[in-house]
Amino acid sequence: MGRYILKRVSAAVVTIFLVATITFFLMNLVPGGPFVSEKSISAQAQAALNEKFGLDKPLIVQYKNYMVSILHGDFGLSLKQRGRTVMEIITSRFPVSARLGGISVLVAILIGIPLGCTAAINRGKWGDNFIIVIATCGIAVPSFVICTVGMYFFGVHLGILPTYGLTSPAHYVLPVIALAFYPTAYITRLMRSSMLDVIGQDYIRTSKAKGVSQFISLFKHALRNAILPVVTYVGPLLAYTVTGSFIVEKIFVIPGLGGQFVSSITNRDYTVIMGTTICLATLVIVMNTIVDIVYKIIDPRIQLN
Amino acid sequence: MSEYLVDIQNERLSFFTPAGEVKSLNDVSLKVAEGEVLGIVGESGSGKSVTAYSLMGLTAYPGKLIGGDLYFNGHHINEMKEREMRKMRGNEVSIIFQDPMTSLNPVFTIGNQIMEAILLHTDKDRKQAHDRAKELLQLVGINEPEKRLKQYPHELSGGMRQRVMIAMALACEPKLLIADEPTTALDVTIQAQILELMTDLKKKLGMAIILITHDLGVVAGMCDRIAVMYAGKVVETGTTDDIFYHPSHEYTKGLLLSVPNLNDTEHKKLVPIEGQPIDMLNPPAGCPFAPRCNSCMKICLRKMPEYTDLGNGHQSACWLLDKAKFESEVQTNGK
Amino acid sequence: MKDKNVLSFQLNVDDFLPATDEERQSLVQMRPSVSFWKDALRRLYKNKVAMVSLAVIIFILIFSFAVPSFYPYKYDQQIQGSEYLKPMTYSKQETALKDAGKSVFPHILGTDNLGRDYAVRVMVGSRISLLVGLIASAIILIIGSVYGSIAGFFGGWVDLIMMRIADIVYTIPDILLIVLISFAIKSPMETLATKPGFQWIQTVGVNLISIFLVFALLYWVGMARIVRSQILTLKQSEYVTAAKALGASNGRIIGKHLLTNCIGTLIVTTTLQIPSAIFTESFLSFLGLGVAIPLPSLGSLASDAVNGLNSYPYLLVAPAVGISLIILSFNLLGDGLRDAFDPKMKS
Amino acid sequence: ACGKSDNNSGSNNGNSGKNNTSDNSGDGGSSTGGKEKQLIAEIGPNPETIDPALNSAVDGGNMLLFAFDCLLNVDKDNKIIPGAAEKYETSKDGLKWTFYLRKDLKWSDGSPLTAKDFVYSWKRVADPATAAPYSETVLGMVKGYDKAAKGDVDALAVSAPDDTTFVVELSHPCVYFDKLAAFATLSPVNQATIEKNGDSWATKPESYIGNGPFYIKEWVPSSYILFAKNENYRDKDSIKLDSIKLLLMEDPNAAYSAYNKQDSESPLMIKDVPTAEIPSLSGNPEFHIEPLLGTYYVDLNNTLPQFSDSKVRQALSLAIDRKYVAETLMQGTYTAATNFVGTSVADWDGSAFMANANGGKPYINNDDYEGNLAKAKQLLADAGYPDGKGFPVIKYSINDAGYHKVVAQYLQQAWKKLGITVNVDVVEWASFTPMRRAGDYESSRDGWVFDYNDASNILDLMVSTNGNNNAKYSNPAYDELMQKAAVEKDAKTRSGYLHKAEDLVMSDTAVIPIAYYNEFYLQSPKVTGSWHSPYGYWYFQYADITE
Amino acid sequence: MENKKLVEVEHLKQYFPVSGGGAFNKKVVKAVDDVSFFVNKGETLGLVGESGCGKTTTGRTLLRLHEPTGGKIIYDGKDITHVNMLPYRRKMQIVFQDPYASLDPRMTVGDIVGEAIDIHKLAANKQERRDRIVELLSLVGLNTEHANRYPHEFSGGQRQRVGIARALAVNPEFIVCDEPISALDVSIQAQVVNMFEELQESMGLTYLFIAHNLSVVKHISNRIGVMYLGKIVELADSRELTFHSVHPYTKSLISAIPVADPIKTRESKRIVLKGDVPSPVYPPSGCRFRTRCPYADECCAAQEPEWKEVSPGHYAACHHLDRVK
Ligand SMILES: Nc1ncnc2c1ncn2[C@@H]1O[C@H](COP(=O)(O)OP(=O)(O)OP(=O)(O)O)[C@@H](O)[C@H]1O
Ligand SMILES: Nc1ncnc2c1ncn2[C@@H]1O[C@H](COP(=O)(O)OP(=O)(O)OP(=O)(O)O)[C@@H](O)[C@H]1O
Ligand SMILES: [Mg+2]
Ligand SMILES: [Mg+2]
Repeated sequence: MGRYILKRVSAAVVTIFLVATITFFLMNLVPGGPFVSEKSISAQAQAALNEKFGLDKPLIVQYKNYMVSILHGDFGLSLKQRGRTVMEIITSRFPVSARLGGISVLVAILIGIPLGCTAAINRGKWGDNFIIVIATCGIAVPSFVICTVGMYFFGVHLGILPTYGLTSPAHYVLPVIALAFYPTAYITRLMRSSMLDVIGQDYIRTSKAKGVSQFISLFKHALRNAILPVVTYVGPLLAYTVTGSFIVEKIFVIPGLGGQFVSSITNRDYTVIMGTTICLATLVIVMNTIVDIVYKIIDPRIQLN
Repeated sequence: MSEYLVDIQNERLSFFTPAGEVKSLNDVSLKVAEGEVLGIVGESGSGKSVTAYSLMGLTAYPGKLIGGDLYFNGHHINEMKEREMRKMRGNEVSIIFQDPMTSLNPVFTIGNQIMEAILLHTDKDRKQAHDRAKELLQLVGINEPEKRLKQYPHELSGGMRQRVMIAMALACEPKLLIADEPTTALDVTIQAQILELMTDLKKKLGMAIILITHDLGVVAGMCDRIAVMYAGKVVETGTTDDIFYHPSHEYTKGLLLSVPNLNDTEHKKLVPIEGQPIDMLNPPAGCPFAPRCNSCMKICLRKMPEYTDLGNGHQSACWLLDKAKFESEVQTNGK
Repeated sequence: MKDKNVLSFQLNVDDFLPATDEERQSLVQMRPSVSFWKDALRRLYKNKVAMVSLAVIIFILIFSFAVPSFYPYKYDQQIQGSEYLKPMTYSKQETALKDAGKSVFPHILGTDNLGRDYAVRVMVGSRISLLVGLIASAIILIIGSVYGSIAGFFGGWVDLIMMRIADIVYTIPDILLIVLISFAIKSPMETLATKPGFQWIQTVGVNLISIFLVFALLYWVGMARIVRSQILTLKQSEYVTAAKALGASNGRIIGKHLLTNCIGTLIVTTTLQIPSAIFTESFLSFLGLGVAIPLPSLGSLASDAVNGLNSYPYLLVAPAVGISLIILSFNLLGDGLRDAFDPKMKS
Repeated sequence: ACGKSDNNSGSNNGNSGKNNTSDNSGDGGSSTGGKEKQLIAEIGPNPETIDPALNSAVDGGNMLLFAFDCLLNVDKDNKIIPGAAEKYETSKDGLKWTFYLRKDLKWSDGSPLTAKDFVYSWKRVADPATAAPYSETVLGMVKGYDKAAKGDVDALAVSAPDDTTFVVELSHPCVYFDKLAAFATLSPVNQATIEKNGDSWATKPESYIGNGPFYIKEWVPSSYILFAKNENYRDKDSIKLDSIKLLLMEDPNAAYSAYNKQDSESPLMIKDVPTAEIPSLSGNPEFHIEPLLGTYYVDLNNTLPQFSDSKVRQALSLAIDRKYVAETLMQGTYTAATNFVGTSVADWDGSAFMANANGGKPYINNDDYEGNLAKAKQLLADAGYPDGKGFPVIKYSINDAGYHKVVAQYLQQAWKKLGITVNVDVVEWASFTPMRRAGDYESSRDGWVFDYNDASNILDLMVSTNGNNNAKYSNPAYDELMQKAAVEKDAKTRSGYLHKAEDLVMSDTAVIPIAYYNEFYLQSPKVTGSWHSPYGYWYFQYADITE
Repeated sequence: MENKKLVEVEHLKQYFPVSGGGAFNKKVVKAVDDVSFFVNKGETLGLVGESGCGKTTTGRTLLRLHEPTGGKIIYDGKDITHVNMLPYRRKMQIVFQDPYASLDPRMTVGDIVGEAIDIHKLAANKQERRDRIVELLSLVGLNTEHANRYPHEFSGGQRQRVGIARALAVNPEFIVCDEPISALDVSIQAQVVNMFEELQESMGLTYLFIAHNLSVVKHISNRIGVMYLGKIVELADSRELTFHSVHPYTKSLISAIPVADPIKTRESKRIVLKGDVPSPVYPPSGCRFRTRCPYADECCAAQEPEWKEVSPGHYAACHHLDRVK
């Protein structure tokens, strides 16, 4: 296990390094720069800014300097939000996104899995069709539509839910619904099909032949096997929910990392772009590693390699 | 009620697939007495497994019992509720499946899976169930049972897994053990081990066994009686010796002839049964074996033969037997 | 059979005559030959949900590709004075015209802020969204399946390196790339657009083309992974070994045996890709990187309508329903195709 | 003499006593408590910076007004009134301005504030190392600015003869310098905290020390900023609010929903109203449309051959139905333009600049669109493009915000009437401005919001060397007029130059003015005593909430 | 029967890397470990052994479907261990165990059979190709009409015929039959076995016939090799091997075969081996059979037994040939 993690970590470092490198040059290729505003600033001031942030140096030198400072754990200063360090920005925003994303994914799992199982047991029956239709609709409605309609209906018309911020549990309801909608639907479908697969397996027949009740046969024997595809999906999903929550964050005024990521790109806030990209890449990789380990725990046949 | 442990009367079972109705069982009747070993042999797809599963109420999804009566140990299976059925499964009747590789749940330990049946059907607590599981593993000849109980199925070899399956089936000392091709997936030497083990256990525990296989060699040494199935029908039943030494159905005869004998010293050409098994979606009106039968008659194509009793419980459904009777009758009647 | 017999069986001597070979063979009915495709189609036919979805897709195709060309309004036609009309209402001028006895085609879904007929905009919007979905999926299909099959087939180091590259591509921020590409290709595209036969580039906009390019560059990873895992199992098949034993080249094995056998997966994954492409486009519209105005897409229509939800809720309904319907029907069709192509799902 | 010698930094850490910032971000703390008067408002998204020297945004400037007190202030009627300085005087030649500060001015942490702080703050603005975007605008006329901007900060002719006197010497007269002295960029900043915390001083409530009516108590980026009453403010008794909570929203829908919800968390004022909701708000007393000093216009890249002929530019200008654009497409949130400078800009004598322009007549007659169009067609034919034949396709570049797309689509339609095809190119914001500034476009949207109420602020844009001359308009006569105006100390003569300059802009159609900006916002009648200034600021300093 | 060696392997080794090993000491499965045998022209060499003992690997390595780890493969006198195989693909073919997995489900039977014709350009035009396919199908007892059907429309036995037709398409001299009958119904097996025999007679084919069913192998083969864990432990004339086997493994194998004769079964004594086949990743030292062998002693653990000729053409590798009865 230790060796495995070591191996994963070194692979991850290489991946992150390459992603960082590519992102670095990509973002510098994109026209526009961080110090652009509607009013032009003087050449001197521009030069002073460039010098201050080391943007006056040749790109390759900037790259070297950046990589070196990352190695020292220094992600630099934001170019746009003057006076803030990238680390500070990420550490203040990541927990917000992570909490929101985490809750949404949890909700998606808690609803999606039982729903998927229910559909699978009732295959071909009324309940199955009903769940499938609902789940497919869940996939089909764009999240910004859910957000705005939810906000108007529950927030403004009924006035029962707050429309912005994340200060109390009630504040979480709408954003979580908006974020969890798609994954819930997806997990339901995933769960249903993998459950159907597993139900047809010989060992489920064995468990029935032992006289195990339908319920136990399903939740003990089938679920643990059927849940594997869901685990695979949930790992990257969590990472995705953190970045992909941009629209939800914007609409519900949530100071999360997704919105920061998008705005750093539109602002050409180079250091923040790099910082968030590295952060998200790490997140993706960490999640994938966790998935692999969870996989191993769920399915003893899997060998970590 | 019946004096037999198992009494299947005129069972009909179909699978309602999108392609059409697959008539898997067409009027199947079988009886097994207590402590008796019945072998069911037949082609692949002839309905051996389906018969066995229906007895346990385990018919797979699009399948439906559409006729006949099934009795087991005094229960009328047709009328049993799922809950009662569950009490019976694994307790009074157990089953061993063909493929030990896929029949064990890969994510639970052997111990967990064996103990499940014990905990379910007895009042034993976990500790006692654990001891019983250990005992069972010893019974089926697995050494170091304590260690094995903690292992996962994939850590065991095929033969070992099949023993685990047997141990699991024996957990509650069932009255009937169904062994659905228990050795097909195994090597010859391992098959020998398992067959030996089953013979031993039968002697020790005295339960009835239904042994399903398509290998005539496997049933030869173990069974008291044999039922030969073809295309959803039992075409011949009888004692083991009757079937091997006095086969009366053309299919049984063909089957016996088409296997090479290791002890032949001459190189004899094999006599195959020509043709292909029939498509169960459109079973013919007559005898299903007719298209492949070398002595096929016109009547065979039209009508399913009735069973002819050949004495000593030896029954066979073939028009040739009727032909003999018919001819003798015609002769005696003198037209 | 008139001559009854005395026997309990009402039989006849003739019955016991040997049957001829023909008679015997006549019993062995071979099922009518069905090719793999026909078989899949037949199963698809039987799937009501999939057929309804297919019908919906065809319906949408007609409305988005055919109807706008003879619709009385054009998608970019601004009627001054007819801004923000409610569905089926008329502006003052139009009422005047009607009163004067002229026939005025109603604005079935009303008009938008520039006085453009909303119905035709929704239709053209679905056309764009569909095109985005179909083309992007096609690109993903091609790149993903080629990449995935090469990685899976050759395995070992090739696989390792190719899949690491895929990991990296998966992690690179896509918005950055979209912005970059839309700039990088801007001037070449614009020069190209002046050439005869390429005017359409101007109409659809460079942004849209860069979206396609981004799909080509980034979003194939999922498809490649799926194809790879399929190939990994398929290449163990004995028929592949058989082809090798016959001396078939690697290209032939990949093209003829492996990819054709993933076809079910390919089709299904592709149909499921269509919604995600449409989503991405609408997300980009949200960022201001969508299709060129005045061309609408369902995504841009919906994100515009979201801004006036309180006053003009009906403007959101049509594009939102449109998106949902397209995605729903492609998803359900995809499900149906999966079932149809999956030999295990015969039941 | 070094101006930053002030040694009050010793007492600078005492902020803990008053600022009492408990660090529980999120729940808004005690501020929502029963008696406390908190005004919740939305005036824009998360500010990039609230360092007075660095800010260039209107919403950021608005926040600076809460936290800082300049030498002079602007009142409800846009008159300049005393601020930190109780009075000021100007030398005869207009080159020396002396400000007399009030006694006992204090920073929000209680430490004393003196004229030296202004010296430090102004020099900091001029310092190229600070890279203040507005330094040239606000200090360009101060003597020694050129040197200071090259790094020799002490060359800037600002000085503090004593603790309450602040002297500025100009290199050339500037009639509107009083307005600059009220400009947020020139707010005094606390040297001690800046030196201690560096750039990050303006990111943390505890180090953000000001001298305005409020201080920042909490700032959750992209969520809210909480201003609390500054007990050390010179005029604290006229402050009625205990706190102001600014919601940092980006999405108009979010703001609109929050406003409509009308509960304890709802803002009482929002700046971002979804444009599509505006028609349904007309007549609503809570919906305000108020003038903003600024003009929305279209740049035609004058360096391109197709736009080099002023007839063409004029034709394109005349083909636009400005009334329709402003009143229908922009839903009355804009006012149709008839000149370049705009409506509310004051002339030398305080009268409207526009009233004195073009002999009192509008440059463009918006009431006769058909006539304009006919003239436009004629002009285009005269320029050699009858019915637009031979005229190349115009690429019109915009960024995707506000009404830009709507106007763009209207232009497609309007210019089509001249036989000209327009392709709209939506460019992502960060690339849009540099592209336009580099002249790397054909035509594009543009606009200007005034920094201070003087026509030169916008007219300067058309000077050929101006960095914001996106149209690349270059007319030596114009440059000369503007140069004369810049150094003229007689306000009336200067005004004459400016009017002539505007005449040139309009007759040459250097750019195509479309409409004047207005501010539209929703504000609850509960809020009293606040006002909105035409620079885009809301003065909540002296507001009150009445139930 | 002319005794000309058609195929010969010498010290053939095939190791597969297995996952789980470290970077330096990669673990390997010694699937085939130093195997030598030859097949004479026109004869059938049978190969039996338990699952996983390396029969398939031997067959495939022989055809260079795996690159051998060591040893030599000689075909018709030429060393083909390292040459381009394309010309030899026309001479050596293979028929697979699983009639379901070995036919591409997306191709018609005609195309499956025709693939070899396409690859080796054996037909000048479409007509010729079609004629050839029909000819091949009729050779294996299928008719023309079957050419346009897909594999899933056929029963197992018919599919296996298609597989044979595919192998015959190139007119091979040598065919590796890798358990071609074990997946078939008992009633069908005989059909296929007979067909193999008939084809051999009519076309002069040479077979390497792999199976785990010794009775079938004995029926069809001239000589039989018995494999255990990557090695051949005994090789002899088929009748010699069945009736006079000398290796303890062979003996137990023969006794383990269920005989379809109740009386004989009841009378006969099975030699039931203990335990399972060890993992080929960690084969036992010395004689690989020693862990299950009733005669094993220290000598077996220490030393690998040598290949001895017990009687002419009858070889075996065991330390205790004298003790085995
Ligand atoms: N789930 C199912 N759906 C459709 N048909 C089925 C199903 N299960 C079994 N059948 C059909 O029922 C018939 C009998 O099947 P069964 O499994 O009993 O055969 P078997 O004699 O056990 O064969 P084998 O030796 O291959 O195990 C076959 O024709 C099969 O196609
Ligand atoms: N491509 C491969 N990679 C790794 N190991 C392999 C590979 N092919 C075969 N092996 C291993 O080599 C050993 C011999 O396998 P092989 O398939 O030759 O056995 P076999 O005698 O044909 O068995 P069966 O009777 O099951 O077909 C087995 O342990 C198998 O796991
Ligand atoms: Mg079966
Ligand atoms: Mg094999």
